Amino acid sequence: MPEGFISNLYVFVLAGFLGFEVIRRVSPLLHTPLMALTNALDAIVVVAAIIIAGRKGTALSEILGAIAVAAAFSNMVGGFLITDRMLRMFKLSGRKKQ
Amino acid sequence: MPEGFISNLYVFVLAGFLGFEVIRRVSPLLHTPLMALTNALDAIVVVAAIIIAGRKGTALSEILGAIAVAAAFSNMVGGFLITDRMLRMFKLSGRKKQ
Amino acid sequence: MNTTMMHLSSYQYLTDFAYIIAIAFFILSLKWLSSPATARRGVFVGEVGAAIAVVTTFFNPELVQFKWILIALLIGVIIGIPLGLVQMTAVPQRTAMSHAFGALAAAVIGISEYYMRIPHITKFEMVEISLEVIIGSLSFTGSLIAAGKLQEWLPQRPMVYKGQNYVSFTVLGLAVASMFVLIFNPTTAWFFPAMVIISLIFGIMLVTPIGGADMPTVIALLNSYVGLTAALLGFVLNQKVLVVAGALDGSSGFILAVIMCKAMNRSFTNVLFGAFGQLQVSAKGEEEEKIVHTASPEEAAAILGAANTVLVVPGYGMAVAQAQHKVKELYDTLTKKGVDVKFGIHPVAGRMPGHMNVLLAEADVPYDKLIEMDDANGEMAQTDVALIIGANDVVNPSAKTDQGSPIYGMPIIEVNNARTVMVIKRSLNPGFAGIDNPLFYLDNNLMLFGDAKSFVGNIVRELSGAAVGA
Amino acid sequence: MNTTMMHLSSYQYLTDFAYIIAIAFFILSLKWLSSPATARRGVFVGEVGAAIAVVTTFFNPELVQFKWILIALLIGVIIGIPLGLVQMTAVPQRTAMSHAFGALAAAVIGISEYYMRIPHITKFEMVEISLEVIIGSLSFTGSLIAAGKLQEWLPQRPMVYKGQNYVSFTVLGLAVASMFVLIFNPTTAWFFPAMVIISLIFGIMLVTPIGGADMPTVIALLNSYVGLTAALLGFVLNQKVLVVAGALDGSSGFILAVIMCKAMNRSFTNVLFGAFGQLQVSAKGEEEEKIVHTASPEEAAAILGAANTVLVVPGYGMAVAQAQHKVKELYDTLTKKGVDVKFGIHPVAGRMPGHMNVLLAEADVPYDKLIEMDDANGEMAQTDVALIIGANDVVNPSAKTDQGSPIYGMPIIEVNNARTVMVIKRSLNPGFAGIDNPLFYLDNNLMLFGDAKSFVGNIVRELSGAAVGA
Ligand SMILES: NC(=O)c1ccc[n+]([C@@H]2O[C@H](COP(=O)([O-])OP(=O)(O)OC[C@H]3O[C@@H](n4cnc5c(N)ncnc54)[C@H](OP(=O)(O)O)[C@@H]3O)[C@@H](O)[C@H]2O)c1
Ligand SMILES: NC(=O)c1ccc[n+]([C@@H]2O[C@H](COP(=O)([O-])OP(=O)(O)OC[C@H]3O[C@@H](n4cnc5c(N)ncnc54)[C@H](OP(=O)(O)O)[C@@H]3O)[C@@H](O)[C@H]2O)c1
Repeated sequence: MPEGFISNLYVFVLAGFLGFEVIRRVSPLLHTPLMALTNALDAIVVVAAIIIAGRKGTALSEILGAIAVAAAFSNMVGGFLITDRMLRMFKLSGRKKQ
Repeated sequence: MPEGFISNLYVFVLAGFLGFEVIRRVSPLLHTPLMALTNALDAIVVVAAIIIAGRKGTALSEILGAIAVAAAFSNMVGGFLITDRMLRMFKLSGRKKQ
Repeated sequence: MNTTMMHLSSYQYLTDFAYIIAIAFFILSLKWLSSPATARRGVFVGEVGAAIAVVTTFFNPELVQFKWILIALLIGVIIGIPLGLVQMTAVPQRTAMSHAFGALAAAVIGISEYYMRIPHITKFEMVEISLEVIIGSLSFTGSLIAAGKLQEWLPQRPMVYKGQNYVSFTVLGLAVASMFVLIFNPTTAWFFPAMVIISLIFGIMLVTPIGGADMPTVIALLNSYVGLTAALLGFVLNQKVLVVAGALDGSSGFILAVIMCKAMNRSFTNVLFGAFGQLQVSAKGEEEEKIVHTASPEEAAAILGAANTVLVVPGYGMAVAQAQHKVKELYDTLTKKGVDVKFGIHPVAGRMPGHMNVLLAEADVPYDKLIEMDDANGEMAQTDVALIIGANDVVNPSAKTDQGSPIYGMPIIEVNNARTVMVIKRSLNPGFAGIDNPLFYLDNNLMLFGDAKSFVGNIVRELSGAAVGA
Repeated sequence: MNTTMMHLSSYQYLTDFAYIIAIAFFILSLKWLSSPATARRGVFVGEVGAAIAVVTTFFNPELVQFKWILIALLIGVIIGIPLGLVQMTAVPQRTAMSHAFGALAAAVIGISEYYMRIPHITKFEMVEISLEVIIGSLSFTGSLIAAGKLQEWLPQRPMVYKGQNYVSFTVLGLAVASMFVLIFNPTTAWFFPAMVIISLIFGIMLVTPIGGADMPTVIALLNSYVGLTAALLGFVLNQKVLVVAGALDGSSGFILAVIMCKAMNRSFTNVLFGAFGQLQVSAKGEEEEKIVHTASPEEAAAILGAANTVLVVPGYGMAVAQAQHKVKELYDTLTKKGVDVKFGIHPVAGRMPGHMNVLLAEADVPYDKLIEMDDANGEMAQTDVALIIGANDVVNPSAKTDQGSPIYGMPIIEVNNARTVMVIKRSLNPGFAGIDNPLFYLDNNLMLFGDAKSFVGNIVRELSGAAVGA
């Protein structure tokens, strides 16, 4: 088995449980921003893409890497942007304050 | 840094967050059994103790290992036992059923 | 050489710590999203986490060229900003597009890793890479089709033919077969591109037959596939930050899909292979003459103005008509008159989870006035008027009463228990589920026929006119 | 040699998977503990997880002798079973003992690792091992002292002298200094045992000055230290199952300690270094003649029998008097008469979190009758009689009204808002916080002086006698 497989499995199991616990608590009010935000967070694959694109490799790997960087980074930028835009719209009524 | 340190750190951070999320939801009704159960689960150090006690080593390490096995295993046995005893006592009133 | 090694290893610790911090920030980000009060802080902390991870990566000593990276990042910004600025009504297709991008990024990295590693690739690595590339590729094309349907570039209706499921699964079988060939002979080179292409085709075949209205569930499922792909990529590259982010993303999509299915009282299998909305055997046999009461904007305005408590139940029609701003005007006018107005939000009202909340928030309706289905039902007996705006299935009482109905068992907002019910829609036509709604024929129900935006506008004019006149 | 290697590596995969399954089961176990309906399933799945992990470990090819292991396991069973069968009233000291065992196990493994690894030990390993051994050792002796205080083998009162905190921290400083010596010269051998002994002494010094009544918070904190020790041991041994179990245990102890501190409106620092309950500057200056109303068991029985709704608020006195079974009889008698009886449970009533719940559950009071503080306060206005049984601080209204009170700001069960209040205790003496309770002098309050068990017994007899007589 490749290096780190078991520790990756631990991490996967724990993060899966954690995601389940945390996301179950997200208010249904915010399910649309939730989808946008998890998209932006998932775009962290850009860090792997940067290395593929920039390290010594074949022309193919550089091109594929650059495609991955562009695709992932557009998700990161767009995802955070739209999440924040949506959340800015949620306001309390004048009377109540939290 | 020793082997696995970083992956252990990942695991620690994730398990810490997860513990926080899960335990925060435990009903105050069950805080006493909770203490007993986490004690029993923590007694999983017995698996490390077994190896220390049983592998080729010095007399010191065998003795220390055996002490650790006895201490941890008594926690495991006693902890599960008392948790179950306590939980068996919690009953609903006749009328309601869940 | 030795200095590079040193350089590499101390850099390695730096990244490891930076990535762990990023992950902790990501988790906090999702935790803080649990309530609107802390949600923006959540986005901020997520951005900081992502920035830390990206910036640290730039100092990786393995990087030998930056030109392509910078150009690609620039392209990412150029695509990303418009994708972040789309109209709220375009959010479903935007989400589908971002799944496509996410899947694309993960899939091409997997492909590149394959070509970097052959011929020295273990069986185990080959399994990981193949699974990653198969799921990534099918999610890519599947998401594109979903986006196309939602944008109405592709036909929304389910497109099915006989034996379709068999054909689809044969195609998937081919992809898996290629994987097995590759595991034992990783260098039988054309099998790899074949596997990729077959997976791309399978993604198209998976989503095309599903009706446009089922796309939200499909998108949530694709979301979980994209997360799974990222996590698998983390296994391939031994990058735990990807494993965690992928697992979080994947569980999010999965949970949303489960919530939607539960709220529709349907199973995953039924959504994916049921071609819902296609063969509606509507029980039109017993077509009796049913009486429908209607009302004009003036009458509706009078009824609303006289009420103490009003529950507005918005649905897909409000989104289609872009009526949310007019609805906000109605809310303001009634509130000023001392009427207590609340909005009852069904979990699957509209065409994506949280759809109504976002639209109403966009129109500045305060979010503490948006209440969930169960709370709305609890207050129904004290509700004078339930005003349904472009909703249909989510208030269909046959979900409670008619065992034969395809939506039987789906939880609904029980507006029929309010004193008076008014329904704004253009006709008696069915909604998404394609079934008749007995609510429309109840004695305490008034139909307000018309486009949601203009009808609500007319009510507001009447109410304000009356106020000015008075 | 090669076969052993093979053997080792395939065994390694087996354990890794077994431990991951164990961890998943542990997490489910804690998740299911969230409600009484699923809690026993939680214990079962935890047991299965632990069994899987332990059994798998037995097949470790590194193991060369089993005799000591089996003897030690047997000793573990012999000690563990009685520890699992203690009386419910002895649970606090039992918990302290099990922390001591947990800390002992982790500490001695750390010590053994040190002697196995020297002289080939890196600085980093030395840091890990030293921290593990220091925290484990101080938790061991600290927990023993806590157990001794709770069992009343040691004096319960806080034992303090001037400058104590300085002395304690000097001792801790010595332990840390030994650690630094060891990091740079791991083989300066006597420094290691010195560090262990100093840590053991520090544990004693840490807990001895704290009053017996503060032990529950101390126990919860020690719980989190024990968890931390196990997690650190996981780092030392590169055993992720220990890291996870330790982190879960540690966060549990920490959360319970936070809950207790919040419910007492005190800080960690105050609990650990405040020597609470020692210097009570009771504001007895303005000693005016206050009127106390009392009542006999007959009168109390008549009032209870005439009530529609009764809220029982149990406290530490019920535990001391072992009155829970009599309380259950009272519950049965009143319920049979048609009186609605509920129990209002304050989060820190008694001397450990959940104390009252366990005692009442032991006496077969159904748990849906046990309601939390906030719910109890919500229903207080509709409560005819609030019957306080051996509680004091948790119903002290000066927490709400008297800014100068040491418990000011602590949330309480506001029994003073019930129509009639009755308090069973032996005298007007203060409770844990050592302060006077203005509740006792209110006009709607009746003191029922006597031991909780016998007084409740008398009420029950009166009520049944009356029933038989009628
Ligand atoms: N939210 C989700 O995540 C999600 C996901 C998957 C599926 N779904 C499904 O989508 C449905 C949502 O229910 P719903 O009640 O919101 O919508 P619906 O049942 O689809 O009904 C929408 C109604 O709006 C009316 N309408 C359309 N355009 C209008 C306009 N311009 N002005 C006024 N009315 C207009 C239509 O009637 P006329 O044609 O007569 O005007 C239609 O009956 C459910 O069946 C749900 O299961 C939702
Ligand atoms: N639960 C926890 O986790 C925890 C942790 C740390 C600290 N604490 C503290 O402990 C206190 C708990 O409050 P509490 O109201 O439960 O208890 P309390 O304030 O300590 O009062 C208990 C009362 O019970 C009475 N009592 C003792 N023996 C009795 C007997 N045999 N029969 C009848 N009455 C008897 C005593 O009065 P007489 O002497 O007049 O009979 C005493 O005033 C709080 O101050 C809390 O902060 C709790």
